[in-house]
Amino acid sequence: MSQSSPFWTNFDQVFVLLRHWIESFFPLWLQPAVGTVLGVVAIVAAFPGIFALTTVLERKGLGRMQNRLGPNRVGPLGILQPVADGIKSLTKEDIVPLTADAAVHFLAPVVLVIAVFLGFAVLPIGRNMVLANLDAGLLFFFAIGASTELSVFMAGWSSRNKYSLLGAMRAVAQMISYEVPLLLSSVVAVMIAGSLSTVKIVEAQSGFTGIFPHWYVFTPWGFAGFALFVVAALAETNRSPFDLPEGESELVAGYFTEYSGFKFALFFLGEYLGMFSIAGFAITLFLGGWGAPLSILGFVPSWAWFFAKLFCAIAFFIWLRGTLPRLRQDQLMNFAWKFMLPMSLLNLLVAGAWRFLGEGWSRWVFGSAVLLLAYGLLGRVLMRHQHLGARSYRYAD
Amino acid sequence: MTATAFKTYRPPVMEVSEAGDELLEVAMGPHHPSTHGVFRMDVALDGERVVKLKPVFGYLHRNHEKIAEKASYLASMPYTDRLDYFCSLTNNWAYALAVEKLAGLEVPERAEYIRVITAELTRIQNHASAIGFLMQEMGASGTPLMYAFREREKILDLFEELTGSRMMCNYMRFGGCRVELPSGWLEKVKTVVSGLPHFIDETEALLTGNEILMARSQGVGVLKPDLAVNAGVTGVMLRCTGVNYDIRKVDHYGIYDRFKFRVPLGDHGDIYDRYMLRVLEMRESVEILKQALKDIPAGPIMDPKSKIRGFRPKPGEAYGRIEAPKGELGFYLISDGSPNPYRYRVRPPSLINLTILEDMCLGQNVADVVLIFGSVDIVLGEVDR
Amino acid sequence: MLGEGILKGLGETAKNFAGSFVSKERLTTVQYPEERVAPIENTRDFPFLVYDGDDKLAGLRCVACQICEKECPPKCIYIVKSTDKKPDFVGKPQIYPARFDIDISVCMSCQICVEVCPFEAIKMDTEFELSTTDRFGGLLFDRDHLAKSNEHYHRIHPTEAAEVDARLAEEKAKVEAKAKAAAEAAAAKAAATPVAKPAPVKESGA
Amino acid sequence: MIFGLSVVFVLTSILTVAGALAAALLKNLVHCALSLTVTFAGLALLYLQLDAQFAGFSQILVYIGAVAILVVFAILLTRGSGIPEYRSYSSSWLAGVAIAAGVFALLAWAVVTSLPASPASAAPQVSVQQIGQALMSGYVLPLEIVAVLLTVALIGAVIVAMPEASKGDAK
Repeated sequence: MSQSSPFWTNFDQVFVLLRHWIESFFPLWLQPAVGTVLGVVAIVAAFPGIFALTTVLERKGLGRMQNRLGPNRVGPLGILQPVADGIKSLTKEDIVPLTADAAVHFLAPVVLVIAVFLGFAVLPIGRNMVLANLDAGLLFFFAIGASTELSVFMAGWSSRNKYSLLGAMRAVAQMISYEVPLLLSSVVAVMIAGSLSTVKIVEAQSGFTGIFPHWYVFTPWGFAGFALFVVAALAETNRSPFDLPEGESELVAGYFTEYSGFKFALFFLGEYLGMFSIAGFAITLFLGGWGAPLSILGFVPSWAWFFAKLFCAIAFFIWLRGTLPRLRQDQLMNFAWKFMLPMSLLNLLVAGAWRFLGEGWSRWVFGSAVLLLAYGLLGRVLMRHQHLGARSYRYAD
Repeated sequence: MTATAFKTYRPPVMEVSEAGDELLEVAMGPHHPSTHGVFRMDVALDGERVVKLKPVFGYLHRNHEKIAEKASYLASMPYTDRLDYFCSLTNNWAYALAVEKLAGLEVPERAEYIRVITAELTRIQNHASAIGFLMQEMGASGTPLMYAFREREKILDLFEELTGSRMMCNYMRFGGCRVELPSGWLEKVKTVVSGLPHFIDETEALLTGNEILMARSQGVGVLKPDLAVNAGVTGVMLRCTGVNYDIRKVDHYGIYDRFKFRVPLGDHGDIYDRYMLRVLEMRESVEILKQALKDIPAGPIMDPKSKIRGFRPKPGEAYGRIEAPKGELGFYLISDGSPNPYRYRVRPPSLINLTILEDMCLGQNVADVVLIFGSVDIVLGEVDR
Repeated sequence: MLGEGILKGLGETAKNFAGSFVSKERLTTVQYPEERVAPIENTRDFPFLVYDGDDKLAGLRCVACQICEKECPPKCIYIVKSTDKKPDFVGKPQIYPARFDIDISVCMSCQICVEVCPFEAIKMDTEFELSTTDRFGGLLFDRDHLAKSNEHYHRIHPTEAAEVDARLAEEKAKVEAKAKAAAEAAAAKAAATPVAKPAPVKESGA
Repeated sequence: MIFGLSVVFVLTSILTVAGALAAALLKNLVHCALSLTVTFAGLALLYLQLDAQFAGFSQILVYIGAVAILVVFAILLTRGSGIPEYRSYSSSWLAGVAIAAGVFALLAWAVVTSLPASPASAAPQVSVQQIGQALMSGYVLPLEIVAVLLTVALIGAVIVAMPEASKGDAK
């Protein structure tokens, strides 16, 4: 550990020390409870803050990509735009349709936000800065992630509106079919790290050879797993090429058509927090969690690296949203079952082979050869099967 | 409907399909975010697939043709801007062409060149916007649309400098053009035209190879050549099915014979072909513009014989048509010698291209209905008149 | 390879994103109220009546011939002729409009009225910030609100105004030359006939 | 500590029982399905209290994540989501109660007799690693059989849905 001097470790552990300092004021038997409450308060404050920032960054980023400025009227450079949006969503009338099923209509956003916040419990934000160091942390995250579909269904069904019902059915079908590749692509990291606990997975990637870190993404199966995980994450949180459920051009606003005011803002919050938590897990599993990208940069605190990577992930999400058109429902399903699933199964095979082939270049060649071959073949078969491809055009004589 | 009765309200179901399961009737529009203006489609869905589609339009009917019968020939000219409000200059040209045929006026050389230059500029900005709107429906959150609008703004500024207004140009007169080119205008056109190939390359790089675009548009909303010809479809929609019919080559109107340009043809007749053909036509228009700008002569811009007021063409009828960006735009006029036409009929390419919307949408996915409708590239001002 | 086109597209947006910080070409936003685009000379918004000199009514070029009222496609001009006459720019007494209203909520700024006006009396303005809270009276401009000086015309449409002034000056010169010729002829005739009985007047030049 | 049980345990068990009762008694089918999900959540909490983390999380993943959605989809696809018109109490409710009491008595007897004489020793600390080892060593046969069973069920479902799909394309 290059940063041996106490200052760097203190700076790195500043939040942990802060927590211990506050805990010291309380009687001994109360301290663990206070510790967790502080952790929860930190998470509930930090991530919605990032959500507010992301809404501005998203609109400004999309604007910049489209040769125009993003919002810049509210506050300097438009920074206070989320405050304006927040006040707007709070003061807007909360209309509940007459035929809607009031109880379920109200519960849907609540369940969504609770489920998403629970997902942050096992996310390692910095060196020994994780709210609950569970032995099966990853399994907990996927279990909680699976329950968000229920809230989407509740929203769609309870509004008794055929658009939102269609939107909800689509969203649930999409989330279920992308859950499988999401889990399988993360199993790869678990196999090599040997544990389901997120903290152990990050520690397994913390070593350096020369100045390059041992991140899983720099191995053939790691890169394939990361790519599959990110694509499945996009579909899981209904983002960019897969944002079908709220495809404005077809079904008005998908499952949250009948929501307005603060409930709509809750859905919005739920979607973004889902995006952060799944991006956080992509970072934990493949990008070395809070590890520094280069050994010489070790002095920078661990939580700073985590949030830097998180913002890079957010920028990537925005970048995709600004560029790619949307996939249709059946193509989306085909892509999940006919491309993502076989690739992730194959990735498991390659990871297994990686572990048993032992050190040396042979496993690198084998891994990357198999994956590239599969990617090329599957890609061509998928495109050929639906006879898609570039076309040449003739001119009238 | 009392509140309690309303509670047991079930959405209206049109009828039961042969398979026995209920059809879900969805009305898309007239305020649907993707329709180009006010247009409604009553779509009956069997699950996700379209079983029946009834287009309903007329929300923007302004009685243009009846008003034209009561107004002088000149008074209808500004109203032609409002037909296809994306391409006002080609509308003007079509109307002027019809009246010139009716009254037997000759258009001086320079005016002919100005007409070709303004028409081709209009074609480029229309195709760019059409592609932009199509991508917007596909969900690309406006990026291609914003690039298209960036170029369109440059072209509209040129129109504003020439005619005084960006979209409502009212520039052509019977027998020539209204205003001489302002000094330095041709240089500005040259700079804009030289920037266009870069824009087209940028759009192609962003979209042509995009696998998602291919997946969403290849093989979707296919139009057969025979159906297209029988339905009277014209323009890009017709050429996508492989039928070689471009009025600039067929009718030889204006001075298009002097320019060397090619007419791209598609083979599949689906949405991807319509997108690609619009891109290729933009490239051809750039070629035409380069040639026209190179050898535009000096000289008068108005036929001396044409009169502004008290214009009374001799009795008779005439049909003038041009290759507007949306298809064959024609004006059929009957004159009875009085200052206002006896009959004034517009052949709207948007409306006629729209008649086969149902045939293209049957069996397709509901998400594709919006795309197919967008790929036809219609403007409601022209459909409803 | 699957995904190749998508990567190329991503590269394109990245280029635009980076470009927007660097080149003006990639950032086309004009912050409207603070920044304004340079006014384009030929722009036309709503018509206005031109008057020479500084008195709105005396210098008004319009002679209430109502051609524009007849030719206006949406019929948004309303003219009431005056009973008395006032001298126009050449000195000939002409009728002037007692009332000249344009309902700019109906007007579509098609400038047909400018085209058909034989007296260069009505031109197109470039003023577009005309939104008012009053829905009816606010958008019905009367003669005084419409009348603007020739200098204003020169400011907004310099080249066109110059041509118009040239044409008017030349017309004025022609009329004065004719008047001078008529005056000389009359003077010569008066000088020639005081001796003999005034023959029946059969002037050809009048 | 309410009559010998921890507060948290009492709360979760009340939650679970309430969810189960609601699932049985509510009129609207979708409400029943949602209250069933509450029961699953209650069960998961009970597992977690007994320090069976793996069991708790897989309960959430499998039941709340998949089975609940399955139940809800089934209700929707069979058009059962409307408000039923008929009375929900069938006439022969007496027989129902009797059968329920009998089943309850049987279960209660089984639970009571299986209680160990002395209070249970500390629950063995089982890590996910050991579960994995056990699955792959001792119980590999049942695991494979279950895997085959699931695949067969999957393929069966696809085949059952196939005629409907193929006829649709035939149009």
